[in-house]
Amino acid sequence: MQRTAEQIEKDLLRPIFTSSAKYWIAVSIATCLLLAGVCAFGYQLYTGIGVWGINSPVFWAFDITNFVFWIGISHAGTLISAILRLCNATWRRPVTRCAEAITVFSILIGAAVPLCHVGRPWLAYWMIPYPSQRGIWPNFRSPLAWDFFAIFTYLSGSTIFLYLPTIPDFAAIRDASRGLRNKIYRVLALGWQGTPRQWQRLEIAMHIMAIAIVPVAVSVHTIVSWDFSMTLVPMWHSTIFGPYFVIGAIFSGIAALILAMALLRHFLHLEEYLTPLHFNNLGKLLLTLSLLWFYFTFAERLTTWYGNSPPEMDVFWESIRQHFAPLFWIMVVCNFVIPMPLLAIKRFRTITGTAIASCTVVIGMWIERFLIIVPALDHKFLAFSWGAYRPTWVEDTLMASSFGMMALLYLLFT
Amino acid sequence: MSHRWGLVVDLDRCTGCEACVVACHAENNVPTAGADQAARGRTMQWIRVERTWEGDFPNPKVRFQPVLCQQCDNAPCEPVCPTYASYHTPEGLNAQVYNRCIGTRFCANACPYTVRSFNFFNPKWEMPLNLQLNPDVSVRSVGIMEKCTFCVQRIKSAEIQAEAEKRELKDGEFTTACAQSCASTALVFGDLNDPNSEVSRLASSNRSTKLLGELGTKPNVTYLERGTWQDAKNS
Amino acid sequence: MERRNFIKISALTGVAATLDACRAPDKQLIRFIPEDNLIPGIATWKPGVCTLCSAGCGLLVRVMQGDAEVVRNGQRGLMKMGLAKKLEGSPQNPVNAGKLCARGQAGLQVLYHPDRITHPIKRTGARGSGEFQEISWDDALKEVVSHLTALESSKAANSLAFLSMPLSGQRHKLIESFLKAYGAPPAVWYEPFDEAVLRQANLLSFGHAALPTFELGRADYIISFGADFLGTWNSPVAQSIGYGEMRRGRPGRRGKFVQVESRMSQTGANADEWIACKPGTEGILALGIAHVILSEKLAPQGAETRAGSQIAGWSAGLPEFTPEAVEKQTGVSAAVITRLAHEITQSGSSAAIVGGAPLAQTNGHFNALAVNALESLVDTGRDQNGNLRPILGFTPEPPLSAAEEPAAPAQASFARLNSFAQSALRGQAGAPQMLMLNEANPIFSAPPATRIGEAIARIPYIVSFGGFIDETSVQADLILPDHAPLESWLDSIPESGSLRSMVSLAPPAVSPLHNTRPMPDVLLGLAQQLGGDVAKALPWTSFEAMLKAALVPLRSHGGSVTAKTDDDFWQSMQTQGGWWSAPAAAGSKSAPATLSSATAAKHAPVALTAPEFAGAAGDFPFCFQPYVSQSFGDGSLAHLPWMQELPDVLTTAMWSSWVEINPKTGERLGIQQGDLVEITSQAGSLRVPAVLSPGIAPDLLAMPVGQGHENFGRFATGRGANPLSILAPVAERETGALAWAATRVKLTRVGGPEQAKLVLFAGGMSGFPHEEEPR
Amino acid sequence: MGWQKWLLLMVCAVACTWAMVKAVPTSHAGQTDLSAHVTSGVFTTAHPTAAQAVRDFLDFHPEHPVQPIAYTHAVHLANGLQCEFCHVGVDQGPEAQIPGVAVCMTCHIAIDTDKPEIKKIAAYQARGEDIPWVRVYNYSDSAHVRFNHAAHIRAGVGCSTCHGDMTKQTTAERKVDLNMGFCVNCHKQKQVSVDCETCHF
Repeated sequence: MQRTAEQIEKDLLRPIFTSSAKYWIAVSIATCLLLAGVCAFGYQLYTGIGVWGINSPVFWAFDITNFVFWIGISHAGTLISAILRLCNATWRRPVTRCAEAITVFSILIGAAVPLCHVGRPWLAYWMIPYPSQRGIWPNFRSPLAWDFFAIFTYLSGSTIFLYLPTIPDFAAIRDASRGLRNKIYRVLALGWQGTPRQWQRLEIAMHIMAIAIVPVAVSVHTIVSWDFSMTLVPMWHSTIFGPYFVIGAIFSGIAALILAMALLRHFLHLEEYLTPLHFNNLGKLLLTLSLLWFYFTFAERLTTWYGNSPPEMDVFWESIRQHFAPLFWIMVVCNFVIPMPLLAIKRFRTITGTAIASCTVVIGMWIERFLIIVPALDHKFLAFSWGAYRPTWVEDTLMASSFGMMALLYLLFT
Repeated sequence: MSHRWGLVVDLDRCTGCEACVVACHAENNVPTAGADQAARGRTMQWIRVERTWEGDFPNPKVRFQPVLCQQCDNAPCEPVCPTYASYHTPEGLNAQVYNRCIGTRFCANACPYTVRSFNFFNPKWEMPLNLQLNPDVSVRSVGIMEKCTFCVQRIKSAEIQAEAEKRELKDGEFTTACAQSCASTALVFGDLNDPNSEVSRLASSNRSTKLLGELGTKPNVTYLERGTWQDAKNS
Repeated sequence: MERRNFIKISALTGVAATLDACRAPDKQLIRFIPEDNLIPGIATWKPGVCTLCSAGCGLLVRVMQGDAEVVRNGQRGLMKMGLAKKLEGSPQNPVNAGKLCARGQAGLQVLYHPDRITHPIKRTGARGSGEFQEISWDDALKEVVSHLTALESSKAANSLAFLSMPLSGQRHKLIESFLKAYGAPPAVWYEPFDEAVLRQANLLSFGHAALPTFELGRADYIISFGADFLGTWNSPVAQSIGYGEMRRGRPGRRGKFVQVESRMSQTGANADEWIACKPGTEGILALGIAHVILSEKLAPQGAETRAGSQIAGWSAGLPEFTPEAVEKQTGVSAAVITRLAHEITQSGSSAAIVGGAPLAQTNGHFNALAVNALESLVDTGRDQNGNLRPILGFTPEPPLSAAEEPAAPAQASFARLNSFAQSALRGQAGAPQMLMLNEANPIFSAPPATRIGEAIARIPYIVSFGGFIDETSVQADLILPDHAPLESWLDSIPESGSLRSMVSLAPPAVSPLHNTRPMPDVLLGLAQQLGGDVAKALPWTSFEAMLKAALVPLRSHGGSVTAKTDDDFWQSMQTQGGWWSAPAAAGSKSAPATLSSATAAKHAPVALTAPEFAGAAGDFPFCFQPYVSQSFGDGSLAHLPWMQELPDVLTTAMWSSWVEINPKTGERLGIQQGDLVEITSQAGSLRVPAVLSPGIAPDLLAMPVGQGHENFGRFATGRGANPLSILAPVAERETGALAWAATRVKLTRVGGPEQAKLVLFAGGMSGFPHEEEPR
Repeated sequence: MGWQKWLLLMVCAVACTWAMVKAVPTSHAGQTDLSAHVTSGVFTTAHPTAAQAVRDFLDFHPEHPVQPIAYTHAVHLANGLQCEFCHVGVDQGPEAQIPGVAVCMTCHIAIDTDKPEIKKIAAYQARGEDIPWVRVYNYSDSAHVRFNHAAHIRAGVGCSTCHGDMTKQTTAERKVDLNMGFCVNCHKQKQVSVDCETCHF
C-alpha cells in the first residue's frame, strides 16, 4: 500500500516531538557512563596518567585501542553511503542517515581519545600548527601529526556530508515546529524552500562530497595504520597494515551500522522503513568483509611466520600461543567463526542473525586492535625489558564512557 | 670542529657493579619510583645493566650489558614525536626537550632499546632528600618522557668554560657521570669526530659491535664484545 | 535581580572552590644569614672520606649553594648554604683513583635522609617502643655525665661498655683511650662479616695481620676462592680498577679469571671459568692444585714458603691431596684440578684470593691457610727488571706516633660480642651497667641465639650516638645524634687497596643541617666534664685539634704532602684529602720477602679439616649461605632509597629480599619463580620469595643480607626477611669468628606470588596485584 | 529570555577565574625555593594549588612584588655601584647572587645608619636573620630552562636587555617579558645557536 507524504513525515518526525520513557532511561544511562568517564579523566588529570595500567614498555594500551576502534567505526557511514550513493544502490536511502550520524559521532570520540591519552593534555593544542612567539611548528614527519590532519579533514568532510542531505528535513521540522526549536531549525535549514533548483544543487553537492569523501575515508585509516607501521616495533613494522586497517575499519563500521539500525528499528518502530532487505544487503557486505578480514589476518600472520625473524616470532607466539592466546582465539571466533554461518546461510541472514553477527564483530574488532598494540609492545626487541599489562579501573571507565558517549549522541540525534 | 659525542662500553671490563646506575640517578635527578610503582614496571633508569643467563648449573654463563640511550644517528624516536620534543641536535645527540613534551609516549614505543622513562606521576622526594637535586638539571614533572642525555649539562658547562678561555675542548676534560664512576673503565665517553680521542680509538677496535645494529639505527654507543682467554693475544 | 545575585555568588564560590582546592599550607620560614659565602651556581669540590665500608675510599664532594631548611639555635629557618650534590671518587687517592662504587655514591642520601634524628632525644615510652621526646644538648650531656660519675664513684667504672661498628684512625683511638682512661674494658667492635679469620691466617702465612692488597692490574691469572672482590669484599673499587686493567688494560695481554664458589656471586659472574665446589671444601681444592704443582714441579720457585709451612705435609708434597682424593671431597673433577694447576703456573703472574663464604665455615681458618699456601706457591710474577714482584702485597701502617695496631689480630668480633652478651646476661659484678652505642646494630645482624637483644635490654642505661633509629638504638634511653659523615671531620687508615701507607682526612664538606653534634666532640666534651685521668688522656678541645695533633707529625715522613710549616702541612693535607707515602718500590716492606721467607711458623701446621654444619643433613637438606648484599652491605644501608631501588644485578630484584634456588631444586619441590617459601633452620625460620637461579648448587640456598629490618626508617622497615635471624651461632674453630655459612636449612613452599610480592626489574610488571600508593 | 542568564553566568565564571589567578600572591620562586613546592614534607613538581597551575600555564608573574626593604636601585647605581658588586657571580657563572644582609652592611654600617629602612636591615642582622627578598625574575620550573648569566655577559649582552633600565627602578620590576620568543629573537639576531638543547635540559 502507498503511504502518504504526511504519514511518512508524521512517522519520521514522531521521535523528535514525542519521546518515550524508554528513551529517557537510555539517555540517563548513557549520560551516567559519560559522566563516569569525565570523572575518571578528571582524576587522571589531577594525579597523573599513572592511574592507568600502562607502564614501561607497554606505553600504549586501551587508549590507542579505543582510538583506532572508534576511527574504524566511523567508516560505517560516509564510506558506505558515499559508495552506495555513487553506485546508485536505491535500497540505501534509509540507511545512509544512520550511517553518516555514526560516522560523525565516532570520529568525535576517536578524536577525543588521543587528547585524553597524552601525558599533559593541557598542552595537546601543540598538535595544531599555529604561529607562536616560540616559532615552533608541529613535526610534520610524525604520523601523529598526520593523524591530526586526516581526522580533522575527515571530521569536517563527513559533517558536511551528513549535513547537506538533512537540510530539507530541517526545513520540514522548521515548518512543523514553533518557539525556540523553530528558531534553531530555521538557522539549520539555510532558508530551504524545496525549489527544483535547490534540489538540483543539493544533488550536485552531494555527488561531489561523495566522490571527495571516499579517498579521505580510505586515507584516514591508512594513516592511522601508519602510527604503527612507521615504527620498528616487531609485528607493527608491516606493509599490509594500510589496507588491513581500512578493511578492518569498514568491517567494524558496517557491523556498528547494522546494530544501530536494528536498535532504531526496534525502539522507534520504523519497521516499514528499515526492512529486512536492508539488513540482508548489509549482511552480504559484512560477509564479504569478514572474508577479507580473515584473508588479511591470515596473510599478516603467514608472512611473519614465513619471515621468521626472531623478535617478530617472539610476538607472534606470545599472541597466538602464550599469554594472549585466549584473546586471539576469541577474536577469530567473533570475527569469523560466528559471523560466517550467520551471514553465509541465507536462512540465518535475518535481522536478528545479522544483528548478532555484527555484535560479535564489533567485540572482535576491538580485541583485534588490542592484540595489534599490546603484545608487540610488551615483547619488544630486548628480552630483558619485556613487560606485561593490566588495565586499571580508570581505563575501563574511560572505555565504557566512550561507548556511553556514542549512545548518548546517537540518542540525542534521533 | 663540531663534536659527535659517543660512548664505548667494554663488555670485557664491565663487572655489573651498577655504580653507573646510581651515578646517573644522582647526576640527573632521576627519581626513585618506590616499591609499588617498581612492581608496576615503572622504575626510571637512564642506564641499566642487563643480565643474561646462558647454560645451567654447573656451567652457567652470565653476560652483563649496560644499556642506555644509544643516541642513534638514525633514531626511531625522533620522527614520531609530533612536537619536536625528541629531535637530533647538531652535535648528534637525541635531545629530549622536556618542556616541549606533551607525553604521547610514541617515542618510547618506537625506541627498540626501551631506554626511555616516562613520568607517570609527579616525582616525589621526601624532604630533605630534595636537597640532593642537581641544580644544573631540570626536575621533570608528570607526563614527561625522559632519557639519557649523555649528561648534556656537563657538555654545556665544559663548552662554556672552553669558550670563556677561548680554547678547544680537550679529550677527557669532562665525562659523563656513569663513565666517571666506572671503576673498571668499562665506559669511555668522548668525541667521535676527534680521531685521537680515546673513544674513537676504542670504537675502531675489532671487538666493536652495535646493539641491534641490524635495525639500522646507527647508534653512537659502541659495545666491545667480551673476549676469551685464548683470543686474548689477538685483541 | 535577586536571581542574578544568586547566580553570581554561586559562580564565585564554584570557581573559588575549584581553584583553591588542594592548597598546601604555605610555611613562613625566616632566613638565616649564610655561614659560608659561596657563589651561586658554581660548584666547589671538597675532599671527603667514604665511611660506608671499611675500604676507606677518598671522595670529592660537589658542593653548590642552595636553600636548605636548617635548625640554628633552636629555630627552624631557611639558609643559603653549601649543599653536597654529588659524590665522586678522589682522583689523587691511591685506593680508588677517582672511582666510586654504587654504595659510596649513595652516601649522599645518608646526609639528606628524612629519617635522620635531628636533635637529642630521651626515651619516654617503654624500651624499644620508639617513644622519645626532644631534649636539649646541655640536659642530655648533664645526664650522661651524671651517670658516668655515678659509676666512677661506685667504683664500677669497669661496668661501662662501648659497643660500636669498627672504626679506623683517630675515632678508634679516641674511643679506646677514653675507655682506658675511664677504667672501662676495651670497646666491643662488632660487625657481622668481619675478616678476623683472614687476618689471623695472613699473620701466620705472610706475617701481616691485615687484609691483602692485590695488584690485579699486573695479573695474568687470578683464581679466587669465594672472594666477591668486585662487589663487596675488601676494597672493591681498588680491585675493580685492577680487574679492568687485567682484562683490557694491556694490549695483547688478557688475564684469565677463575672463580671457585658454590653460589655465583657478581664477581663469579664475570669469571672466564666458574667452578662450583662443595661449600667449605675450597681449601681442599686449593691444596689439590698445590699438590699437582708440587708433584709435577711446575713452580719455578721452591715450595719452601712460609705460607706453605703452615700446612701439614706441605714439604712432603701434600700426599693426601691427590686430584682424585680432592675430587671426592670437593666435587671438582681431577682433570679440571690438573688443568688449573698447569694454567696457573704457565701464565706469567698469578694470584690466588680467598674471602667470603669459605672463611665463614667452621674450617675457615684451614681454607684461608690453604689458599694462602697456594698463593705463595703461584704468585711468582716478575717486574720489568726481572725482580720477583708478587701480585699480593700488604699496606704498610702509616708512621703515626701513637695508636699502632697490635701485631696480633684483634679478637673476632663475634667472639667479643658473645662474651659481652654473656657477661650482661650473667648480670654479676662487672656486668655492664651502662652502654654506649655507636652505629652497631647487633640486634639485627647477630644470630638471635647470641641473645644479644636480651643482653642489651638488661643493661640499665644506654646512650646511642647513631644518627638513625635502628633495631638496637631504639633500645637506647638517650640518643645523642651524630653528624652525618659529610658534616663531620673524617679520617681513615685504609687497611688495604694500595701499597702506600695512607691516612685519609677530610674536613666537614657541608655545615650541619640538624641540631646534631659529632660523636668525637661529644666524647671529648664528656672527658673534660669528667675531669681527672680522662681529661688528661684527652686534652683536646675538639676532634679537629686531636686529628691535627695526631697527623701533623707525618710531615717528617715526606710522602704526598710537602709543606714548610705544620700549619701549611695541615692545610694542604685537608685540601688533598689525606697523606700517603711515595709508591712502594720493589723490595720494600710489602715485597716478596713475606711470601718466600721460610721463617719458622709460630703455629703448628694445620691438617685437612672438613667443614661442619649446624643441623643434620637428614632434617635440613640444604646448606644456607647468606651473602653481603651488593646494595646494602651488611644491612646498614637498607634505609637508602637509591639502594632499595638498585636492581640486584644477577636477579634484578629490588625493594625486596629473596632466596636463590637452583631450578632443578625448584622443580623437585614444586617451587616457581616468585613463590613464597619458608626456610627453617635449628635457630628459626623465615618466609621469603623464591628466585630460580642457574648460578647456585642444587643443595644450596643463598640469600642476600640487608632486608628484614623491623625498625630502620620508612624505606627499609618491614621489607623482606633477614637471613641472619635464622643462623645457628656456629663459630669458626680457630678464631671464634661467626661461621655464617655453616647453617643447614629445609625449604617448603607456602604460597604463590600474591603473598610473596617479589619485585623484579627485568620483565617489567610483576605478576601480582599491588595496593595503590596514596599519592 | 533564558539565554541571557546563562551568558551572565559564563561571564561571571570567567571573571572570577581571572580574578583568582591574578589575586593569589605567587609563591613561585625558582628551583631553589622550598616553599614553592613543599606539600607536607614532600618535595614534588606538582603545583601546590590549582590557581598556581593555571598561573603557571598562562605564564603570569607579578610585575612588581613588594620587597621587605624599600631598596632603590636608582640611588645605588647613581652613586656608582656596579651590578656585580651586590649580584656576585653574575659574571662568573650561571646564577647571580641576591645580596644578603652582610653585603648591605658593608657600607651601611657607616652610611645612612639613621634611615628607617637601614635600621630595618640592621635589625635583621641583629636577629641573625637575612633579608627575605622576593625573587622577581625567574623561569617557571615547567619551562625547564637553564640560563647562564656569565656566558651572556661575555657575549656583550647588557643587564638592561633583560632586566630593563635599573637606574630608573626602586625595587626591581619585571620590565621585560622573558618568554621564549624574546630569547629566540635575540639569538637569531646575534646568529648564535637556537638549538633547543642550548637552553632546555
